[in-house]
Parts: sequence; C-alpha cells; structure tokens
Amino acid sequence: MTQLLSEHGGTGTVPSADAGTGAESAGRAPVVVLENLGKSFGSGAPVLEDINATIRQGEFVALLGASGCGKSTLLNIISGLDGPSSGALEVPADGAAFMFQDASLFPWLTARRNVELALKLRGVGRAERKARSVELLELVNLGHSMDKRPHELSGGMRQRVALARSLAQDRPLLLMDEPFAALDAITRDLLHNELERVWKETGRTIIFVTHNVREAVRLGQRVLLLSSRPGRVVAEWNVSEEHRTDAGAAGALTADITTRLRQEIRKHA
Amino acid sequence: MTQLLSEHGGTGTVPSADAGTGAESAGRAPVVVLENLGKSFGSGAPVLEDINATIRQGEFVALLGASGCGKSTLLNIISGLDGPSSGALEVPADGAAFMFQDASLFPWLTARRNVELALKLRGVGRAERKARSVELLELVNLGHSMDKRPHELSGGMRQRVALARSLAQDRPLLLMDEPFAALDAITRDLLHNELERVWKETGRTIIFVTHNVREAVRLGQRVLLLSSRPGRVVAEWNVSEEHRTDAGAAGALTADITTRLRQEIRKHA
Amino acid sequence: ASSASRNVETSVAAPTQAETLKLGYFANVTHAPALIGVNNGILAKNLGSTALETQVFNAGPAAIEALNAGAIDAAYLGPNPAINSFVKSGGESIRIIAGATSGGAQLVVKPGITTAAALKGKVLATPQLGGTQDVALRSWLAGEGFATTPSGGGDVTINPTDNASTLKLFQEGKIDGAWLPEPWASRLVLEAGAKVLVNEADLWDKGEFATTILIVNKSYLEKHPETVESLLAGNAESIGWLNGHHSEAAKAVNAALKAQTGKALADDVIDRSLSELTFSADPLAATFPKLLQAGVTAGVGTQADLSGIFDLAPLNKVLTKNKKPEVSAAGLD
Amino acid sequence: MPETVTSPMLKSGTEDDMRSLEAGLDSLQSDAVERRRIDFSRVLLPLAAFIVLLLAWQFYVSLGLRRRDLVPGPLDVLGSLGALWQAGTAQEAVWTSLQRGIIGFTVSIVVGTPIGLLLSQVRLLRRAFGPLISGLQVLPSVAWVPAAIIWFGLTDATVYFVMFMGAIPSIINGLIAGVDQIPPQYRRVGQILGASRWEMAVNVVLPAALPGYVGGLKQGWAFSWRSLMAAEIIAMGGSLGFGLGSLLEQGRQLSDMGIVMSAILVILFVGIAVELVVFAPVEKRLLRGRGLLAGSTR
Amino acid sequence: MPETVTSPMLKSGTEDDMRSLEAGLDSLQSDAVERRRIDFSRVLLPLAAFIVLLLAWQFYVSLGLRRRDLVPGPLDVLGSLGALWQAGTAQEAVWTSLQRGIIGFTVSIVVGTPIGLLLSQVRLLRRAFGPLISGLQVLPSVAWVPAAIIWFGLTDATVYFVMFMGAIPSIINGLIAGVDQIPPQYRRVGQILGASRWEMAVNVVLPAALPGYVGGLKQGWAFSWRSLMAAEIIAMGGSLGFGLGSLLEQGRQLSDMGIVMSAILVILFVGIAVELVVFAPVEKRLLRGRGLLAGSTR
Ligand SMILES: Nc1ncnc2c1ncn2[C@@H]1O[C@H](COP(=O)(O)OP(=O)(O)OP(=O)(O)O)[C@@H](O)[C@H]1O
Ligand SMILES: Nc1ncnc2c1ncn2[C@@H]1O[C@H](COP(=O)(O)OP(=O)(O)OP(=O)(O)O)[C@@H](O)[C@H]1O
Ligand SMILES: [Mg+2]
Ligand SMILES: [Mg+2]
Repeated sequence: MTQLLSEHGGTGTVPSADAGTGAESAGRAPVVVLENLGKSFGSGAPVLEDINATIRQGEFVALLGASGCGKSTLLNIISGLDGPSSGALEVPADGAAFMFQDASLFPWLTARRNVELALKLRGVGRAERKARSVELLELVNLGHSMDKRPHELSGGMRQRVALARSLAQDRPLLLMDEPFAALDAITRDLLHNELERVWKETGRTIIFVTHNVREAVRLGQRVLLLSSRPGRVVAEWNVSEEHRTDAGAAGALTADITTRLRQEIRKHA
Repeated sequence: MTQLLSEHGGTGTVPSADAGTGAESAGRAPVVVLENLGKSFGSGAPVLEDINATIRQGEFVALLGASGCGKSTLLNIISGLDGPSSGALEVPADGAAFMFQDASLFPWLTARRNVELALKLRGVGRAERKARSVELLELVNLGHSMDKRPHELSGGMRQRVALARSLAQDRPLLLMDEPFAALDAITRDLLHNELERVWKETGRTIIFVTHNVREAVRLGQRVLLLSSRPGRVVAEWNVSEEHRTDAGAAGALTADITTRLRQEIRKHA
Repeated sequence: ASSASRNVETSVAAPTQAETLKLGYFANVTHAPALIGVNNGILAKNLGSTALETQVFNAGPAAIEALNAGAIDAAYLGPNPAINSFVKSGGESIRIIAGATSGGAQLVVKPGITTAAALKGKVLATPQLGGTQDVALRSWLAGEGFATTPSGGGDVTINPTDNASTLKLFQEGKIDGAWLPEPWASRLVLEAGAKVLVNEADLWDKGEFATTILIVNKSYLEKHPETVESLLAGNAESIGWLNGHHSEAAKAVNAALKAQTGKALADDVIDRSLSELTFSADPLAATFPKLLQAGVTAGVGTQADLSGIFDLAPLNKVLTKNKKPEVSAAGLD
Repeated sequence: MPETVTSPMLKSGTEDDMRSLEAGLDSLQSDAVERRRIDFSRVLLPLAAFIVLLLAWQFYVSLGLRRRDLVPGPLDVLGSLGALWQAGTAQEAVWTSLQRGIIGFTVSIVVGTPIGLLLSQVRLLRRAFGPLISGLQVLPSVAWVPAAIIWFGLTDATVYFVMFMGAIPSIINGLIAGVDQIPPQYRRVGQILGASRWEMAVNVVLPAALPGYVGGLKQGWAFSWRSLMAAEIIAMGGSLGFGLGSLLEQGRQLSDMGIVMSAILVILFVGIAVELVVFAPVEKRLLRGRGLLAGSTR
Repeated sequence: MPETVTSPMLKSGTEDDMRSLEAGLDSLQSDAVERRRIDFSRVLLPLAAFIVLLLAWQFYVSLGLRRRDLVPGPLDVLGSLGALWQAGTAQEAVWTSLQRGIIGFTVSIVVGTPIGLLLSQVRLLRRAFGPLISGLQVLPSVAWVPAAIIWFGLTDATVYFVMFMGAIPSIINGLIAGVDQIPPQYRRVGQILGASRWEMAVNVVLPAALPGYVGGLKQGWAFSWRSLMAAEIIAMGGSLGFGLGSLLEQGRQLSDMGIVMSAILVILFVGIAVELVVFAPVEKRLLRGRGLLAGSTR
C-alpha cells in the first residue's frame, strides 16, 4: 500500500479525491495531499485506512466524524507530529500551525507569554511580540486575563489562549482540533466571525475538526466526513455561497450531513 | 457578608431563590442551598458574588454562562473542593459525584481501572466492581477500548470514561462540568437519553454546566443563567413538560435564553 | 605542588641545595622528633636557605600518596607504608634515610586477662590489617598456639580498627584488648584501666624495632642530596635534644601537639608514652626482613625484595660528622 | 431529607475557625490563609522538633547509662562548640567548607546542566554515557581521593575534583529524570511552534523539567556537600584549608566526642540552613507558579 | 505553490528508511520501530563508550608520563583484577557488598517509603521534620561511623546503620519531591471519589508520584551504595565481612594502585549493572505506561 509520491514533485498534478471541488479553489495548488494513508498504533486495529484527500491553497475544510474515529490522529499526521503507517502524503515543508484539542499551554508561562513564545520562535522581535500578543489576546476577548497562568484560567479561556497562539504562528496551513468546543454559543459566534475574517485576510489554508455540524457548514467551504474504525473519508460536501446566504439551504445541508453522520455511527452500534 | 446557616439545620426551611420553582419539585427537601455566596481568588476581583439558589432533591438543573464566568468555580464550591470567600452553603454531608471539565483520568490506570477505582473507593466488592465497570463503559460506548490507557484514548473517549466514572460514584448529588463538550452530535444525543434514564431511575439530583442552550433545555428542569465578572444568578427558567414535547415551545425557550445570554455578554463587550 | 614534582622529574641539573623541602609527619607522640624539630625550629635552622614547608597527616597511606604526588618530598612514617610503596613501585618511589623512633607498642588487655591462654575466643584490635602491630600480634599468637586468619576467623578474633575507635570500643567493653603503639597503649592503660600483657620490645632482638622512620622521595634524594643531609642533621639534632632533655621533653612535645591539633595529651599519658619510646636515628634495618617475613607467615603480606630500600650514606655522613658510630643498612642498600 | 447537613468544613465561615482547622492538618485551606502563616510554622516547627530531640538527648544522657565522654550531652557539646567558637576554629571551618561547597556546587551546576540537557536530548549520547554516569554516581567520593591526590597533589583542586565527581553525575541524572517526566505534549507543542533543537531545550524542555531539575539540584547539593566532607576528612592538613570535615576527623583522632558532635551538628545545621534558605523558597515559587501547590504539604 | 514540498520525514514511507533516520537522532520515530532496536543499542552503546574510554586510558598510560605504579594501565589493572579473581577476593568482596547493599537498600525502602508518604501528607510533620531530614541527607556517611562503632561495635549493624542514615533520608526526600509535583487535580479527583487519607495515599498519591519516587529510589540507591562503601572503608576487618570498600582501602594501604583501580572498576560496574538491570526497565515501563515515553531519549 506504500506509495511514494516523489515523482509528482508536489506540482499539483495529483487529482483531487473529489472531482466536484468548488470552482473557486479548483485551480489552486494543493497544499495537503493524502494518498492511501493508513495509521495503526502498535499492533492494534487500523485507526485510519486508505484516506485520500487533496486540500488546496486557501481552502477552509471542516472535518467531521464520530468521537474516536481518528480526526486528531489525522491532524497529527498532517502536522508531521506522527508518521503514517502506510501510504504517503505531501505537506508544506515548513509545517503547520496546530491548535490542539486540549489547550496544551505551557503551565510555567502566563497567557501572554504563551502567545509570545509562539511569536518568538517565529523570529518576531521583542517589541513587536509584545504588541502582537496583546492584540491577539484581545481578539479572543482575553485582554483582561493576559497575565494569568494557565491554571488560573477557565477551560474556555485556555482554549481561547490556544486559539490566539495558533494564530500567532502565522503559517499558511492552520490545523484546528475542535477549537470552539469549550466556548459558549455567543463567544463562539464572535470567534467564528473573527476566524473567517483572518482566513479571508490572510488567505490561509485551514483544516478544522468540529462536532458541531452547523459550525462545519457555517465556516467550511468543504466538509469531509470520516467513518469510524477504520477512519475513511466516506462523504464530502461542498458548501456554496448559497448555503451561506440562505438559512433554509444551510439547514437542509446540516440535516443532510447529520443524517449521514448518524448512519455512520449506526453501523457500529 | 458571612452568614452561618446552621440555625436552619438543613431542614428545608430556606426559601428557594426562585419563587416559581416547578410544582413537581417544590415540596422536596433542598439538597444544595447557596446563600449570598461569594468567591474571589487571592486579591483579585470577585469571580462569584451574592449567589443565591436552592436546589431540591431530584432536580436536574442546567447552569449556563459565558466562558470564564465562574461555573466551574461554583461547582467546585458545591463539591467541597474549594471554600467560598463569603456567604454560606449547605451541601450533602457525604459530598457529591463530580465530572470535571477536563476528564482528569488517572494516567496510570486503564479506562476500566479508572472506573473501578471509583467503585472501590465506594466500597464495592471486587467481583461486582468488574461487572459494573464493564457495564458503565458499555453504556458510554467504550466497550471496545476498556483496556486502553488515557493517553491512548481520544478526547471524546476520555470524556466518556469520566462520565462513566462519575456515574459509578453513585452519589445522590451529581455535578457535571460540560460533560458532552467533546462529543459528536449523535453520541451526545445517545448519552443525553442515557443520562436522562439514569436520572429518572435513580432520582439523583444533577447540576450540569453546558454551553449548549439546546442541551440545557433538552435535559434541565430548570436553567440558571450566570452573569460574568462577577458571576451572579441573573435569570432562571423552568422547563416544563410542554417544552419537552413541543418542539416549537422548546425552540422559543432556547431563543429566549440565547437572547438573554447574548445580552449578558454584551454588557462586557 | 604537582608542578614542583614535574620539575624534579624533568630537569637533570647537577645536585643542588633545594629551594624548599616539603616535609610530612603525623601529629603524634611517636613522631616526637618531627614535632620537636618543626616546633622548636631545629629542622628549619639546619636546612638553612632551604625553606621548610610542613604537612600533617593522619595515616601512612595518605602521606605516601602525597609523596607520590610530589606534594611532599620527605616524610616521617611507619615502616609498613614505606615498604609497601617501595615494593609496589619497584623501588622507584622512596628511600629510607634514617630512623626516628623505636619501641612503644604493647598488647594491652582487660584486667581479668592475665595469661596468653585466657585470650581464646576473645576479640583483639590492631591499628591496621598487615600493619606492624597487626603482624606482631598474629605472629605472637601463633607462637602461643592460637590460629588466626586475616578475615577474622580463628581462635582469637582480630579486628583491625583505627586507634581512636579502639579506645572507645575498649571503654565500651566491646573488645578485650589491643596491640597498640603509643600513645594509645598508654591511653588504654591510663584512661581505660587496661593492663599490659605483652610488650612488643620483648619479641625483638635487643628490644628494638622501628616505629617511625624518615623517608624521602627517590628523585628528590638524587637531585638534592645536600638538602637531605641538612634534613638528617636536623633529625639528629631533634633526637639528641629529646634524649638530652628528658624532663622538658614531655612539655615540649605536648606543646607541639597542642599547636598542631589544638589538644594536648594528658600529662600522665605523655609521660608514660615517652618512657616507652626510644629515639634514635638508626632505622634498625636488620629488623625489616624479619618484619616482612612475619607478615608473610601471618598471611597478611607477600614476599618481596627490599634491597635498595635504604640509602644510609647521607645519614652516615652526618653521624660521622657528629662523631657517632655509623649505622648499617643490613645489606638492603 | 436527613442526610442533608451543612458540610463540616464549610460550616465555619470565619477565618479563625479556618486557622484552627488548618492546624488540624486539613489540606483544603485557601491560599490566602496559608500565605500568612508560613513564616511562623516554617521556622518554629523545625525549631520545636529540634528542641524536642535535644531534650530527649539530654534525658538519655542524664540517665547515666553511658560514660559521659563517650556519649556527651547537649550541654557538653555546647561547651565544646563554644570553645571551638572562641578559638575561631568553628568559624574558620564553616567558612572554608561553605566557600568550597558553594564554589564547587556552582561549577557542578554550570558543568552538569548542559551535559544533562545534551544527554536528555540526544539519544545516542544518552544510551552511550547514561549508564556510565549512573555508575559514577554510585562510586563513593573517597574512591577518588587517592587518584585525585596523585593528579592534583594536596591542593584545593583535589577537594574540588572529588566534589565534582560527586555532584556532577547527580545533577546530570536529576535533570535527565526531570526531562523524562515531561509530558510529551509539551515537546509536540514546541515542535509545532517551530522550535529548533536548541530553542526546544531552552524554551520547553528546561522549564518543563524545572521542578524535577531543582529536586536533582537538591540531591546534587547533598552529594557535593557529602563529597566535600569526605574529601576534607581524607585529604586534610597543611596547605589545605581547615574545613568542617577536617574538624570532624580531628575530633575523631583526638577521641574527643565533643568535637565530633559539634562538627556533626554544624554540618547538619549548614545542611538545614541551605535547605531552608536556598531550596525551599525556590521550590515553593516554582510549584506555586505552576499551580502545583494546592494540597501539597510544603 | 513552490513551498509545497514533500516533508522530508514523511517522504520515506518504508521502515528501513525510518531506521536510518532514527540513527540520525530523530526523535519522531514510531513506537514499533523503537521497540525492536532497544536491546542492541542499550548494550552496545555503553560498551562502545566504555571501550573508547579504555583505549584513551591505555593511550595516556603508554605515553609514559607517570610512573606505572601510580597510574597503571588497563592491562595492569586487568592483571591485578585477574589475580584478585583467582584468589577469590574479588568475588567475596562483590558478594559481601552486594548482599549488604541489597539488604540495606531494601530495608531503607521499607522504612523510608511510609515515612516519606506520611511527611508528604501531613503538613505539621513535614514542616517539623522536613528540614531535619534534608539536613541528615547532607551529613556525610563517614560522620556516622565513629558513633555507629560505639553503639554497635564492629559488627554488620554498624555498616547497616551507616547505610540507613545515607539512604533513608534520600528516599524520603525523593518521595516528597515526587509528591510535590503531583498535579493537584489528581488529589481533587481522589477526594471527590471519597478516598480516605490512607486510600488517597495508596491509590492516588503513591502511583501519581511513582516516576519521581523511582527517581528518588535511584538516588537513594546511589546514597546507600556510597554509604556502604564509606562504611566498609572506615570500619573494615576482623569480624566484619570483607567488601568492595574494604578491598579499595586495602589497596590504598598497600599502595597498590592496581587493586585500587580494580576495586573502583568493580564498584562502577556494579553501579552500572544495577542501573541497567533494575532501574532502567522499571523506569521505562512506568513512563511507557503513562504515555510519557514519546520523544524521550530513554
Ligand atoms: N497513542 C495511541 N495509542 C493507541 N491508540 C491510540 C493512540 N492515540 C489514539 N488512539 C486511538 O485512535 C483512535 C482515534 O483517536 P483520535 O484521537 O484520532 O480520535 P478523534 O477522532 O480525535 O476523537 P475525538 O473526537 O473524541 O477527539 C481512538 O480509538 C484511540 O483509541
Ligand atoms: N485558581 C485560580 N486563580 C485565579 N483565578 C482563577 C482561578 N480559578 C479560576 N479563576 C478565574 O475565575 C474565573 C471563572 O473561572 P471558571 O473556571 O469558574 O469559569 P467557567 O465559567 O467554568 O468558564 P468555562 O466555561 O470557560 O469553563 C475565571 O476568570 C478565571 O480566570
Ligand atoms: Mg480528537
Ligand atoms: Mg469551566
């Protein structure tokens, strides 16, 4: 099953797994290419199997799937933190920004210093670092708690610091693992808007995992559905402009996706 | 502001903070009574202020509030893990079962042993412990991953183990801090049903925190809304039988609560 | 210090008066010639332009290590460490150039033990396994018909223990006796009520055996024979002073001890110790083969060739100058 | 509902009650209350323990079971300590040893930390030299003395060398153990943030391992102080400064238990002082900064 | 988009390539690959390091800068080790010391663990005795020898006592340090689960502190082995068994650097063997079970 992709040379000749990709991104260069990707831990049953997908530059892709189906594992592989057991993949050479499922803040640094560290490791100068980290933390409504340590923050606040940190990394590819799970509906709405703005302004490629189907439809241009045990891309939807403007169309799509997701989970019940 | 409640003697003479408590639970004994409760960390601004609430036996109460408003802090105080800075409270003498916001599993025990430990500390015999833990893990759809260690579980799976563990404690009062945040919609639905069944069967008193207004309406008999900085109970809704059967009424209530929540957050924008 | 030794090894200049002489000795009554020589300025006076630096040690092995490291050039110590170092280095390390003290070792026991036969099953201490007193005790016991083994078995248990502990253990009743040098034998007698069962002097010809000798680094001797001669002259003068001032000796030695360690011996202890000791520049070379042989017999030593360990020519020069009889190296030079 | 009673801890809303509860060893008290009491209990309790031990000792001695010169009482020791103090010996010894201890320990940290970090980060080196360093750690300091004397003569270099051989392996091992316990997630975050090997070591691994590392330093201090004493005991005299170890050995040579006990007490006292003055506050700050203090008995 | 290139690590899908990468010190390899290579590199690398050091030593000696009896070469030492082996002295010494070491260390664990747990759980005791125990830890073992000889005579009890005084405070402190680093959340969970003080200690605190505790045990072993050597060096002979420390001291008395170096090498070897055979596997299992192994160089 191992298949090296080097002959393709990352020039974008690999066909997308989905022929019906939205027109606006079809012509762009692929940023992430997954080919027959498989992953298993130790001698256990495969977690991911035969994953094929192409994500092009500037796309905003939502990843859906039941709990434990392998979404985080897939992001780990794309980020280079973990290697695939089989198959091959192409990812940006300079890695990806990654917002982990747990906030994963460094407990010895305050919220602000956590964000500053990301900037520092990117090579941002001291003065700019300070200004930028304050700006980012204000973006996520944490201007008042910048100097608290992680253990003094609430769960949702930690998640927002992690969000600020992932934005601070300023990489063209951004992976987000349930970035808004611990947030209340209103804060979440606000941050949806902010994230969309950042995406549009910077043209980053974003892959994000969510359990909220509406969130997926609200933000994603494309929605991928992963099955469980083993994880495979079993369905894919394009979210068109129509879905964004027309609440009814969005509702229909949401219902459609939810039904499909329910089917997937039934299989294992 | 300190006011001892001992003269009340926990006999249920303390009036509920809300006069309109649903008829079905109005006559029952109060399990948790909060009186003018306040909490601040160190010399910081108060996190909770002047909280008044009475929760009666067998009630299912949902706690809503913006991220960082003090919901987890309140549960900590009710569980006895933390003391209030001012005010007084009455809680069951034998403590409460508590499902933490982070799963807080012991990393040196497998999923099953984590649940078994809760049973063991309750004094359950070895043989029964085993059967019961398997049963509970199957309840949360984890029959297949019982012998994995926490670091081998996905975020949602960890949360489900924590749920199983909190049910294993079998205490009359159950506190749950965003128990379903990391779960996909379908698993969440299934577990909603299970939790409701357990609640009805055992007559436990449940206080649960959620960010999902629909979840609050779906499960709670009563919904409390906490304001931010400082946290106060600013609104309270009773969820009647009508809301459960009639989707339209539920939708209206959800919209109502969301509007109020939005107002609360606006105040700090 | 180490740089000095390297200089010594590398340069092949003609014999000269050295700039310094680094001398090691113990702050112990058996080292009285060194104590008097240093404290009363006798050695410094004899060394003239050569500066005297001194270093106090607690035990022979440390002194030998310092000698090998070049931290000292000459040392007063017991015969055993000197023999060991000489043998192990194949004759490269040191030379014995004079004696200082002899005699002064006794087997002291609990008052109840009055005969050798009563020692059966008892526990005795010696300062050090394979040391002079240890060997003496073992060969004496063998002569009395007792079997002993170096690992502590046999009819009489021998516990090599340092002297300070021995005193305490004897006071505590945990040992029955010990073969000890001065001042410890006197301390056990006077401070712990021990009785003398055997005087080591009785076991040797003329009652003489080396307790403290003066050794010098071989290369130092080769490079600075004149300095060594001055040292020997000082040693002889100290010994002469001790032998000529019996009444003042105790006070002077105690003053030196007090200066070195901050604590003097009790008057009766030092008096008794000095009366047991003999001070002489003769290293008693003839006793060395016997010493070695006794060790081999007792199973705590190995046979070795001692020829060359003595270099008594400078000493004899000094003795001749002082109009005293020359001493013999008993064929070991 | 009869089970519903006011929880005992929470019944007492006033701070005085809280304090009495704390004295009752309750581990739930709030940070604020804790902070105010620290200085008292931190100094008074060890002092009380010390005085109790002293009284027990005096009591044992006054039973007269042992000869007074073999087992001197606290007063005898105090007398002999006083004499040493007046003669200036005690101060000189403490000063010499402390000076050596601080210099030696500082150098050990400076040498041991980069080595430890390197070994903990580079598997090849760790595998190759890790066991050797653990082996060196169990080698008694006294074993080095003969070799050190031959190499360095009777100079302070010998003493320092012996100290280094005691402290450096211990510091290295402490750091490695601390690094081993870092949750891997921290490294993953560092990697995602684009940290180079060096940045990872400095910005992630070292701070994450800090509590374990400080623990290692404590043990390292114990090793270096003990090695120093051993070195001073064995290699004493002449041009070598007169330290606490030398004082101990001198007392032993003179069979003067008063001096021996004085030296032991002073060594003990220096050890406790270093613990209380240097390590305890550092550890406390570290743990507090990470929110690890709650529920700890520190 | 030119920056989009295949990431270097992931390009190599085959396991062979992965292996070569691992040799290149990459810390990203998967568990499965790692597991297979362990035994080789764990034994061969230390051996290689050892051989390199041996060669360097031989080279230095063959330069002839120092007298051979002062700085013997590896071959001389091997010869003297061989002689000791044939005489049975080496085996006897190793056996005696190892036996004492194991007994003493076991007793130290059995005594130190409950004390450590108690101190870490009860603030009053911790505050009162913690500094004292840290002080005891820095007290050199040799300081105990004179007192121990008086109390216990020249018996094995003296040796064990000195060991205990070295190992027990270190084990206690290691456990306390481990307990201090437990995330408070674990205790909170234990409390919520209704654990009594004792259940908390056994079911939560001890397992949570286990990695730190094992680290403490390692240091404790180092302390007890070193104390044992010190005791054997000072209190040797007679009715006391002949251990490695005694062998070392005998070599020193006889000015025989061959014996001294042999003893040092054997002590070192025992230390390394204990590390590799006892502690390394235990630590490894512990860390792996908690998912702390990823990215570690262990
Ligand atoms: N280190 C590991 N060792 C063994 N199994 C693992 C490991 N990491 C993950 N798994 C398994 O892989 C599967 C997928 O895990 P993953 O974390 O990717 O799920 P997920 O889709 O992110 O789920 P969630 O939505 O709950 O976060 C799970 O069944 C989990 O048990
Ligand atoms: N130990 C602490 N020290 C200082 N401040 C704290 C501490 N714990 C919580 N806080 C503060 O108290 C406030 C409330 O925190 P809490 O965890 O109760 O929020 P929450 O309502 O649970 O939020 P979320 O929904 O994000 O989990 C936050 O502003 C937080 O910064
Ligand atoms: Mg996940
Ligand atoms: Mg919370």
